[in-house]
Amino acid sequence: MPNFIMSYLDPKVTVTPGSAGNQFWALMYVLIIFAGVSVAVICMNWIERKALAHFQVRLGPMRVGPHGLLQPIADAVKLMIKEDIIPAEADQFVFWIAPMIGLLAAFTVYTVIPFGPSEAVSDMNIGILFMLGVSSLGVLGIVVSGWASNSHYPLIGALRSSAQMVSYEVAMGLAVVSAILMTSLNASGTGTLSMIGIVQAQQQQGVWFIFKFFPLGFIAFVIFAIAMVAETNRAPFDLAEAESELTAGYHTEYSGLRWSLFMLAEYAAMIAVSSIAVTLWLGGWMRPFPNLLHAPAWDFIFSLFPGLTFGALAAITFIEAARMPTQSFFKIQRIGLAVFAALLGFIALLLLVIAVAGRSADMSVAARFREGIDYVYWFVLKVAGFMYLFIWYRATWPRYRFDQLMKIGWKVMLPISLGVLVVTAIVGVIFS
Amino acid sequence: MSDRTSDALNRAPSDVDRSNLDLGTPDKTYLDSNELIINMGPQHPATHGVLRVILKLDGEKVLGTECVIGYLHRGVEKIAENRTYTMFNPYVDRMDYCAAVSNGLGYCEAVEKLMNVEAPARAQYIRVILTELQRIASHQLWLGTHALDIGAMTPLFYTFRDREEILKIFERYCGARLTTHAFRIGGCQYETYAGFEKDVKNFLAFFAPKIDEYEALLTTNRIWLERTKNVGVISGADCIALGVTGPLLRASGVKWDLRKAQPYAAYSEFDFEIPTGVNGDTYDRYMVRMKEMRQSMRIIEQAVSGIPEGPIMGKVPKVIKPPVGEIYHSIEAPKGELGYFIVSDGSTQPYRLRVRPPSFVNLQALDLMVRGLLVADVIAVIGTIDIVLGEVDR
Amino acid sequence: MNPGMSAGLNSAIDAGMAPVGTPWFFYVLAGLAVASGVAVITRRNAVHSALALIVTLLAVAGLYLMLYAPFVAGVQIIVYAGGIMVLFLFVIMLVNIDRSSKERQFNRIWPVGLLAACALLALFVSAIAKGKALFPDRMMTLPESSNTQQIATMLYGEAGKMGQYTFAFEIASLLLLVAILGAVIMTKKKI
Amino acid sequence: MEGRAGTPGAPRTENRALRTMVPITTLHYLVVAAALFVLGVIGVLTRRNVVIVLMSIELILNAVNLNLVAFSRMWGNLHGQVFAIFITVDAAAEAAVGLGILISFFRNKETINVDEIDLLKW
Repeated sequence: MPNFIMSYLDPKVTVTPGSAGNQFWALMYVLIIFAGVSVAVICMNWIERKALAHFQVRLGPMRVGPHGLLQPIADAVKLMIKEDIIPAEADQFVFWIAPMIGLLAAFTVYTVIPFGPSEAVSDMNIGILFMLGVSSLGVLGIVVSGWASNSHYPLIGALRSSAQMVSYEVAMGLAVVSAILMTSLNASGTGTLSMIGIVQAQQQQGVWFIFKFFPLGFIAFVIFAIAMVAETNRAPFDLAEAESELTAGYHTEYSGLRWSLFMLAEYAAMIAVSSIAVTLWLGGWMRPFPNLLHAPAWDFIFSLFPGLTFGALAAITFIEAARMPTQSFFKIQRIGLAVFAALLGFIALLLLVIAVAGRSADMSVAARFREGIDYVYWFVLKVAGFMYLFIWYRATWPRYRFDQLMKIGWKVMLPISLGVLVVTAIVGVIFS
Repeated sequence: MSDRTSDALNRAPSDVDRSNLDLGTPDKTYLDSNELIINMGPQHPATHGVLRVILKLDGEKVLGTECVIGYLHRGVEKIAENRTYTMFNPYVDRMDYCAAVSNGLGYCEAVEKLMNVEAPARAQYIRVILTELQRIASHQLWLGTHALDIGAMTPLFYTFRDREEILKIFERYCGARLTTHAFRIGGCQYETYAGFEKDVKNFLAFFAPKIDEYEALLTTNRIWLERTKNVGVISGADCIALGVTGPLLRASGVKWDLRKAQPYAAYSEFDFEIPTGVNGDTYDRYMVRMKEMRQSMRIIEQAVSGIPEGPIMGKVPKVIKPPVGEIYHSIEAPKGELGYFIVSDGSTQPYRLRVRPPSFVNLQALDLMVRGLLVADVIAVIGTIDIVLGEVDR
Repeated sequence: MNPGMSAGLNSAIDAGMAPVGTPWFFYVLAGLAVASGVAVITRRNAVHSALALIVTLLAVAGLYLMLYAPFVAGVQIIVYAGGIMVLFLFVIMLVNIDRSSKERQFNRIWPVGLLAACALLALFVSAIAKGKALFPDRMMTLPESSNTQQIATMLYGEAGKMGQYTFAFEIASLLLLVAILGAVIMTKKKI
Repeated sequence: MEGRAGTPGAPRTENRALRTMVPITTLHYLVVAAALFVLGVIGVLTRRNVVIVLMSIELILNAVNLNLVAFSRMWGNLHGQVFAIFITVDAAAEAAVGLGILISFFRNKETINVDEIDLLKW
């Protein structure tokens, strides 16, 4: 095997491929993350429709594949086949580039997000700054798409949603600053902007930042959680596509594949922003109580979780397959579901085997593999929690009016985040 | 576009005539007037049917509105003049199609009063039960669509699931769900089917916790409060001046409900309260309607348990020829006071039949309530007035 | 350049600067910056030139990364591309002046302007050509990993000692405050 | 095309391709900055649309920033970079005020051509 592939694989290297200067593995990580996010977006699409349906006392998609499992694929194919209409005298180039900007902004954030101490594309030492900068580029995609559609309502919708994103970006930035402030409360007195550094700071201080100086970390976290919902135009702040007012906001004139790019960008931005919240406040890839229960026995128990979760999923799918009606036309769906259950069961088995094999303390490949899986599992579990919150918000909350939304952004969130920042600083100086 | 702004826009700026600009005073009209006149409807997702509202906006604030109606005008009152009294009965259900039973009750009672015939007690009890069930169904439909306009998607599915139970009872009783044609002049057409009382009792038991579900979802919902408190405020005096009736009037603090003020059917035999609001905003109207649903359940309970035996049809001749004269009779429909003014010339067909629909009158209050609010509130206010275009246009 | 792995490499490369990544990155970014710079001043439509300016800003941010200035690159992306350009696009759309793109874009005396600019360019080139000897070829090492911390110490000082630029930094925030007030007062119709 | 960074200390004889390419010096950055500066000046002098003029000024400020950071890299200290941040702050303030003037002017005169703005008092 050529040197540059193997050089990164030996266990002694504990640096992300980007900072190890290994372009090949950096590319590998980019592809893995891109595929991972796409699969996550597809699952998110299905889960959102089903969960929203069950909130609203209905079944959600049931017809395309067993329990609507093939519905996202059907949607994707439909959107690809659908005609891609460009409105008359719209600005072709700008109309085409707008979703690209949105998508670019949503996905470049992932180069910075740490799934593990070395499982990130690159560990920039300005990680958070890069993240804030790129997420502010997303606004441009929306503004330009509104303008390029060359009609009245999308323009107003675009201006509204970009004004909303810009004002909540300020509150979000300040909440992030108070989290970074907490990283600097160590012996050396200098914090770090790099995302991996932040999680390691939480590890050293032995507390997730959401629980540090209890009310303060939590308030900053809540402000970030609200700002991130507004940043991605979701749930109570989804004013841009408020049907009852401005038809469908900035992406009214888009159709077919171009429209699906906007949806992909929205979901990717949701996952990106919640993974930043997880990294900053919920201790990124750390499993719960890493310092409290760090005996190897506990490590082993916690490393069984991935296998158990997949096992549970496999069991549920298998029961559903058994409970499906037995008429002839359901046969294919039953088989399909059973195969899916078998696949999940196989993954569960694989994870359990790795967990058991990796128990040996030496730095064998299995142990490194098991650690990697644990990191990614706990990270993804926390992000999934946030995703469910997004859906829950959408089911229960009515929509804010635009002026209320701006009032909250500037008059409530900004002062509180400033206050939290100042108080955290004071408390930090006193205690360290 | 108002002429001033439109011609200024399409004239190329380089040849802007400077004549009106004597150098001393800047042309004020440009500075502050960017009034916009936009059209909401008739095909707008939030105008509950084919209502067209012309909004005069200053930026986002509403300066004034003008409702254009008539898109659903079918000339029901003219048709009535060449239909016999019994033939016209089904037309009445098509006016306020969300509360068809109440329309039928109003019409039948008006004709009975004209002929001074009294429906038997059992028929009156059946009429009260069905009308109150219809009131709950109409309020459910209002809550679902109103919450959806303001952005809450979930109540719509809860309310429609529960409304289904009421429609099942109607279907078992008179064969139709929406345009029920449940009553006849002089009483009821159909005897109650075998399990009628049991079904109604089951519904009451089923619905009691459900209404708490709606309240749990919305009443203390921060964003719901923010979107409804102090929105579309109208005072009691303005309501009376505009002739506004029903939940709008009661939410502004005026305790006026025809079921208590001018008791008809068997309402005098039941005890129930009339919920009223305090400051007449969208939230109070929401609370008034929710309490009304609870009161309707109380009425139904008393009516079902006390339903008397006896005939269901009064002594009414086969061909109805009311004596010469005119009559105005009004009942408390879910949206407000629904009145029938019938002039009879002794023949089998009414000389003139005028309907006073509550939605039509309540819609006048839209302009007063919406002035100074934002566009998003116009939708919330239209929802809270609870208009049905079939009744507005007739 | 990965300081972590091979700190010694710097001394190995004596002549010239070891830019991050390979030299052809520089040519790509520089070419992109100049090309979109030309697009900014030649496009008829204001939104197109705004997009071109965004491309220029991002290209220059890339150049900063090559010059071991990640913090300045981050600030550039946030403040310039994310903030100021959104402001520009807002104004272009609010004031919907694309209607004016139908008229003449360049004023009548554009040759004079061009001439003056070429004279300026000649001046620059001669200055660079003559001064080539002035620039020392040895490049001091600039640790990339602690760039942010060092800027922070220069701006805010450390351990009680006032930094060199702390006073200037406070005045900059004052400048921003004045700018905000000015912009608000000018654009609000009714104060 | 990785090679170079991964081989600590070894003389870089085997990367023949890189040796011929002139390593990037500060002069390269000065040339690029000068080009951007000149483009900005052309934009300011020749364009009639005020927004494009403001954007050209942004170009000029960017060129200055690039120069500062290049010199900061050359001298190995961070004064240049700190100053670049100050210039970015100033550019933001200047853009806000410039666009403020533009909006209030457009609302009066319906035009944003530099030639039309010829009244000292509107």
